[in-house]
Amino acid sequence: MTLLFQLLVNGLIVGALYGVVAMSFVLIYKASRIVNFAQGEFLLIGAWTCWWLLTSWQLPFWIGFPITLAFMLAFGVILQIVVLRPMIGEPIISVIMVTIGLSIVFQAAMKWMFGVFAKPFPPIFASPTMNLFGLEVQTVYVMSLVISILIMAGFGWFFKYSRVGLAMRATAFDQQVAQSLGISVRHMFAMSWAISAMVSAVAGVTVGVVNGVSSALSFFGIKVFPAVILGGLDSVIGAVVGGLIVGVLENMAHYLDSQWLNWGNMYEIAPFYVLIAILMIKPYGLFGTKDIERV
Amino acid sequence: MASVSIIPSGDYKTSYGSDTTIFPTRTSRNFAILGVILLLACPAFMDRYWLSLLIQIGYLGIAALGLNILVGFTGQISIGHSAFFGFGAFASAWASNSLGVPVALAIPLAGVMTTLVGLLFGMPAARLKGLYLAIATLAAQYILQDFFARADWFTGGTAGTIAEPLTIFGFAFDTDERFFYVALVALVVMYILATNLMRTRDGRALVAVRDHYLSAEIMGINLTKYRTMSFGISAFYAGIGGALYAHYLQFVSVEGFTILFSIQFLGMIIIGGLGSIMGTLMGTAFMVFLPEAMQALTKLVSGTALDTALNLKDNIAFLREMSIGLVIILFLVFEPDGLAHRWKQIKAYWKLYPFSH
Amino acid sequence: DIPVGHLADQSGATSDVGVPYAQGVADALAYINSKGGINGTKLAVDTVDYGYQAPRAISQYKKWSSGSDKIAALQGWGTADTEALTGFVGKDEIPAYSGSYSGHLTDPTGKGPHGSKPAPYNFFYGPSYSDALRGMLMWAAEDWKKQGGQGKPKYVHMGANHPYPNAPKDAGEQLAKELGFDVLPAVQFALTPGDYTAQCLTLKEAGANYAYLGNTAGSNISVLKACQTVGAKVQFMGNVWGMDENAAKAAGAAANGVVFPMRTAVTWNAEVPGMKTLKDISKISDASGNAYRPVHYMAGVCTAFYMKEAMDWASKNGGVTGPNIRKAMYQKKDWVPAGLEGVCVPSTWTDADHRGMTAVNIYRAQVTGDTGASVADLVKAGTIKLEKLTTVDVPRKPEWLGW
Amino acid sequence: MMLSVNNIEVVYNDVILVLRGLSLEVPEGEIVALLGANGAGKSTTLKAISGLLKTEDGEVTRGDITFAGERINGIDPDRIVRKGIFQVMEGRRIIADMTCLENLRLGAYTRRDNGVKDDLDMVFSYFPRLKERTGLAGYLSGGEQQMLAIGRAMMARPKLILMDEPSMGLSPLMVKEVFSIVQQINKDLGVTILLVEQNARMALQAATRGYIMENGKVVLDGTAEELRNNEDVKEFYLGGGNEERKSFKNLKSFKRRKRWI
Amino acid sequence: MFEARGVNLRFGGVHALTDVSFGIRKGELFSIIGPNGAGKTSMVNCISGRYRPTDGKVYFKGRDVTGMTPNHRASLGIGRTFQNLALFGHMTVLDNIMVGRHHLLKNNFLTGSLYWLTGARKEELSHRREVEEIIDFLEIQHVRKATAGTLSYGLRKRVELARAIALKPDLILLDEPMAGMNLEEKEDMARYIVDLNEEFGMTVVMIEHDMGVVMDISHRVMVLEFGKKIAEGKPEEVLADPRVRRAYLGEDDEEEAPAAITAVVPPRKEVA
Ligand SMILES: Nc1ncnc2c1ncn2[C@@H]1O[C@H](COP(=O)(O)OP(=O)(O)OP(=O)(O)O)[C@@H](O)[C@H]1O
Ligand SMILES: Nc1ncnc2c1ncn2[C@@H]1O[C@H](COP(=O)(O)OP(=O)(O)OP(=O)(O)O)[C@@H](O)[C@H]1O
Ligand SMILES: [Mg+2]
Ligand SMILES: [Mg+2]
Repeated sequence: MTLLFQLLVNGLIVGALYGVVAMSFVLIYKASRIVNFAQGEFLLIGAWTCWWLLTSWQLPFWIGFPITLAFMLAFGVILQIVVLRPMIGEPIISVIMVTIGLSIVFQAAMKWMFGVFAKPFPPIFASPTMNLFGLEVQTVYVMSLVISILIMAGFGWFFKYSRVGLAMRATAFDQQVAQSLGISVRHMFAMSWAISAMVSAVAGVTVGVVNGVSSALSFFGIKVFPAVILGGLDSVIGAVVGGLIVGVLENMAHYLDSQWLNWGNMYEIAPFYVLIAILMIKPYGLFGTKDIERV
Repeated sequence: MASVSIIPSGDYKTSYGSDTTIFPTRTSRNFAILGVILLLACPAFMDRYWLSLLIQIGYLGIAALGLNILVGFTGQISIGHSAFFGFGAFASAWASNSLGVPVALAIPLAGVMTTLVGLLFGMPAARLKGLYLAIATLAAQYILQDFFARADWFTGGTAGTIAEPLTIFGFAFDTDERFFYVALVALVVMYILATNLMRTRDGRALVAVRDHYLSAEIMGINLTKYRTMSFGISAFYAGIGGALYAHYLQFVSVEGFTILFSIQFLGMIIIGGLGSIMGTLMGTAFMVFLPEAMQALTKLVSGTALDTALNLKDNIAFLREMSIGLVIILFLVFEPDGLAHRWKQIKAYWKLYPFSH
Repeated sequence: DIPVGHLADQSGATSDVGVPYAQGVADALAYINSKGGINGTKLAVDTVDYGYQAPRAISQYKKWSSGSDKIAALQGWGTADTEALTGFVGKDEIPAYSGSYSGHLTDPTGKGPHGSKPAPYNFFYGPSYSDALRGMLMWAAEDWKKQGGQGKPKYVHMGANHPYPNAPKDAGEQLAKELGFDVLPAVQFALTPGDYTAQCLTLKEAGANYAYLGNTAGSNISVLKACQTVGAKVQFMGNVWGMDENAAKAAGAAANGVVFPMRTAVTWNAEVPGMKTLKDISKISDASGNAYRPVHYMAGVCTAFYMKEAMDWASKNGGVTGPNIRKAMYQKKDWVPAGLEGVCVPSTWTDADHRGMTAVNIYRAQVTGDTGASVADLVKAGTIKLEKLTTVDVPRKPEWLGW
Repeated sequence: MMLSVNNIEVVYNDVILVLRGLSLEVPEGEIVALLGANGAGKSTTLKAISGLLKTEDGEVTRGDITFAGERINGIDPDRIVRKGIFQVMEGRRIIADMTCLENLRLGAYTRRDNGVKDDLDMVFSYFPRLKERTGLAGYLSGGEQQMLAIGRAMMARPKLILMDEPSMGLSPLMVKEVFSIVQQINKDLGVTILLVEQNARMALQAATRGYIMENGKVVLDGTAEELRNNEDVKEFYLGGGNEERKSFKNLKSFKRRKRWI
Repeated sequence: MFEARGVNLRFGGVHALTDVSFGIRKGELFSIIGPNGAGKTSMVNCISGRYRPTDGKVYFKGRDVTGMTPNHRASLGIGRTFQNLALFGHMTVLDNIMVGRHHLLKNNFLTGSLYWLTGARKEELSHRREVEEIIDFLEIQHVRKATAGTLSYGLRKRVELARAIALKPDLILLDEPMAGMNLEEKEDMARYIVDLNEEFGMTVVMIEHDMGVVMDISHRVMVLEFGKKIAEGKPEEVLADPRVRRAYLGEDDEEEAPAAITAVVPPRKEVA
């Protein structure tokens, strides 16, 4: 029983992390209908940047981390200007392919710059782990949990009520119409990429602190797809809920597996089975907006 | 009124039959035939390296065509294509190893088996659209990969399985020179089948579903049927491609069929041109040649002044990877509609030359 | 010239170990050339990074194996590509030295009791994954007694459901049973870093004592760290690719105490006669001579030198062709390439048994303190220490051939 | 002159020439009607002005467009909106997955003043139906969507509105309403309007000037008065010359087509 | 031919249709008119199967088709066009129209792929011939090979009509076929519709806002307002109905439009 409970807690904590990454997908999707396959590399870039600031510059975490976020903001804007701007108005799928190209480039560039070996983060918190409901968890997970809740609340408001949030949604719906309303599609895209890159960096640093930074970290990008879809592609809250569900699901599946099934990798596969099941009941995920079907 | 159709001038069709041929003009038809003849002669003057690349284009091109039917023609994105490709590979090996089916029959049989799997995983297509469906296919990718690693009886488990070379009447197609013909024939046949499909009823229905599924339904098209069917057809092509791959390499291992491979398939059709049959082939060739070209290029760079100036040495591999990514990006920035589109424009340009407007 | 193909993973998924290994191979081959090559004939080495993508490896292989400058031998790398090329190298008679140590590659005739595909032209230097695990299990059984453990020790196999981690799974579990272990159901974790707290919690709950980590370093580190956090007290046993100086640095204190097999007899700072040659080889790519070379580099050098000696023999006995190189590999018993005494472990190949080495050197990683500095400094300061525990002689049982 | 289009040429996809030297002028404070057959290039003209051609792979290859003395071709559409030109696109193009209110608020996206709230009330007083529909705009009926599209343009408070077939799909009552609103916007808010219409009768009643285009060129222009009295226009755009309107039922199966060129 | 009995349609709180009953006789040209948002399109959607009534039943050729899928209804002989264009944008005009033949064609993915061997070619060509006749009839020969998405609005409407005709329907539903057309084109369209009705013998249901057209060509007219049927009958009777005049046309005759304009515009608030 305690094992089950500990797994549950762990699921929630890891799920919150998935939620953060999922949110960064949703941000870009909401403004541009693009699924960013380079999201995992964003995590990686954020993690390496922070690592570099902390080790080479010996900055304390509370300075290095904000600088990382600022850098990622700028990075998102620049990336948008250089690569994605020329793609405005082009078929979405081509843009998605471009993000795949970007992921190849970044993956190689990161290895070039930082090498192929995993590198540990210097110790950040006075106590690297803390006890949460009887489970020892990494302090940094708790930090990301708090940050993700803040971010989620912020974006929930942003898309519902702010002028720019509305404009982003309009851009996603139809770029031509958005332009006709005086919305600068470029600005919207730049903004969404910048914010998304920043949010990814939070996740990247978290994972990096726990496991050390290495290129393989970018795998997170694909790993959270089920979470994104479960919640609904265009729902910020959905992303977080989806992340939590996947996190808990993984852990529960593992419990089931280790206690009775002995399949071995239920924790990896179960989210996908559940994903299909949920989608069959709710084709737009739990919180996604339905397409309007009218003739 | 401005007519927007670009039909070669001086090309008047006298019957509807001649207006629905695969090749719009006699010249293009002759060129195609000439091309095939040239290809037939390839083994005579090409070394194994080039042949192996062409063979790769062959089996990958068949599978990619399947994906294009699904994504390009029916508008359903799949990021699980390599799993179907893998299923075809295992199925064919299994049929010939365990059931004793001759390889020549095992290949189409594998196609049919993969079709069934495709139909199974295509079932969500009845309800899901767009990226939701895409991620459901991602689930198919992982579920199938897991199956490959587990189903010892079928795949040999994680150890993998061997596949016998294709033998017809005692003649084994076990070298690149010989297998080249197998790949070529399969490619031509599969492409002709697809071309025919797309100009007849069910092919049109698939495209109609993509362009406007609501009105397609009102035109009498059964959405569920066609959405699922498209998965079946796509899986069939993947299965055939995979089976050819198995009997070419003569060994199949789970490791080969990852999501990265699926994404490469997507790359082939996007770069080639969604919804274009010949574009698929061009895109496949692009994706096969690109790493090779970059490899050759880096070879040239290494040891030169540039190398020492940039202090590449150990890092040239990364430079190459980056340039592969960059070429894809640049390509799409300049030609987002794919090679087929560019090809069409070039043709249109020359047709209308010097009156390019 | 003698054309030699060298497949390396410098940019792909396994580059963390692929880079030092490939560097070892490349430096050794360059060194051989600088010393006059094979009886005066230079090696024409073509090093190609295939990014751990099997199709690229295959097309590259086709390039090498066709035309007039067909390679005489291949220095290969990973599981997928080695498997895929096995049939081809057999047919083309090109000896392939790989970094994939799957047991079934050790059966050149395919007549072994486990009926794997014959792999007459595949060689590797080091114990097979299975033999290495057998060795560690034998050590573990001893260790359990020494620690005064009560009852049956519990053993668990961990890793992804992939060919590479799975290669020694059955062999290990079977031997564990024979040795009196209680074999728990295998625990899986993906090949990528992630959160493996759940796995560690169940290990803890099940009370596992010895666990084999079948994956590569990246994901192993995640497991080590997670288990440290939740306080699972398990003796981890890594595999050849799963633990090295870099992994110990990345995992920090979590790597402390992990045991793992090593292919060479010593690590970089050891004082054995062969180290002199090795230091010279290292200067090929590091003129300063200060670089610290991890274990994989040394294994790469040994692998290249076994090929070199075989070529030496072949050039004197009918020419440097594939079949001759293969034959050359069978000429000596318990041999170490000249100049690498004390570094490479004596090995023996026969035309019926490609288990070059069955003596398993077992090391333990010791990590004390912060691992922020460079590997060289950490090793010098003694923060990271790879300490030899013992050498276990795994019996060369015929029924274990190809398994 | 508020807007003048000088001899422009528009090409789609680098090959399809649609406008072939079109010129027109819109004086400040007036309503100018642009009439023409299907496919003549009316919508293309408007998109050329508002800069929206780019997203359709179209390009102005010759000539220039000036707004308030400033050359605006080649400028991004969002900047053109900021300069005070707002296009109501053909086919309504409302944002289906937002509510009416959100659509209207987006209309005012470029505005920074705080009159937005008052203007919302103004739009709702013109179109009370929109206030009642609180669901997503995508579920509105065709006519309701048209109202929303016009309301959205009003929210932007532009200097010049380009309207592409505002009466399309509206009931006769609504058509009258829309035209009166168009006139009112023009009169009260002083907005200049370039109106593309098929309903020539209404358009020429509301407008002060008119252009008739065919095949990418202007073939006839003049004050609304002149055009209303032009025989050809009467016959082909207003229906019937001097005699009674002919019945749709009894049309001959062959027809003479009017082409100016 | 067709009958609706007590059809109700609700979307959440919106009552798009409330208890609408009517019948259409074979060979009739039946118009539905009404203010915007009255539920005309919704009614047509109920006939073609896009919407399923929340309550009530629809019958076609004496069969209860209420629960039938749209594609099934198409094969029974219901064809339609759409208010907001719904062509297959990336297909050629020809292919668009050929899609209309879907339920009449027999070949499938197997026989189609084997084109020459299975008679698929022959079948396709014979249908192509008929499609060409429709193309001739609607005078769209010149855009036959053009991509539908690049056509101008009016032409697209015509292609839509062609596609619907290709279905060989017994009942054809036209949702505002003349919206966005100038007089000349309306005349053309009216002529096509009359021909369809009289010469091809199709029963036509048409939604249209142009009263001239409705008056001239339809046999019977139904008026909807706020989802309720408020009148049905001969065109001139219906138009004489004061409720219709008030709700739909505006009280005054359209000739005196300018006067009417000022009457209907609500008092405007002072805006800064
Ligand atoms: N995106 C495009 N690509 C290619 N051709 C186009 C495109 N848009 C319009 N055209 C062509 O340009 C011509 C003019 O189109 P436009 O839409 O401007 O006509 P219009 O006068 O607005 O007609 P309507 O009254 O039917 O709306 C048409 O022949 C059309 O086929
Ligand atoms: N799918 C739907 N979901 C919610 N509301 C809908 C839906 N379809 C229609 N409605 C509502 O039903 C009402 C009737 O719509 P309908 O489209 O039938 O009107 P209409 O008579 O065709 O009007 P118009 O002449 O403007 O096209 C409208 O108020 C519309 O908002
Ligand atoms: Mg238009
Ligand atoms: Mg309607």
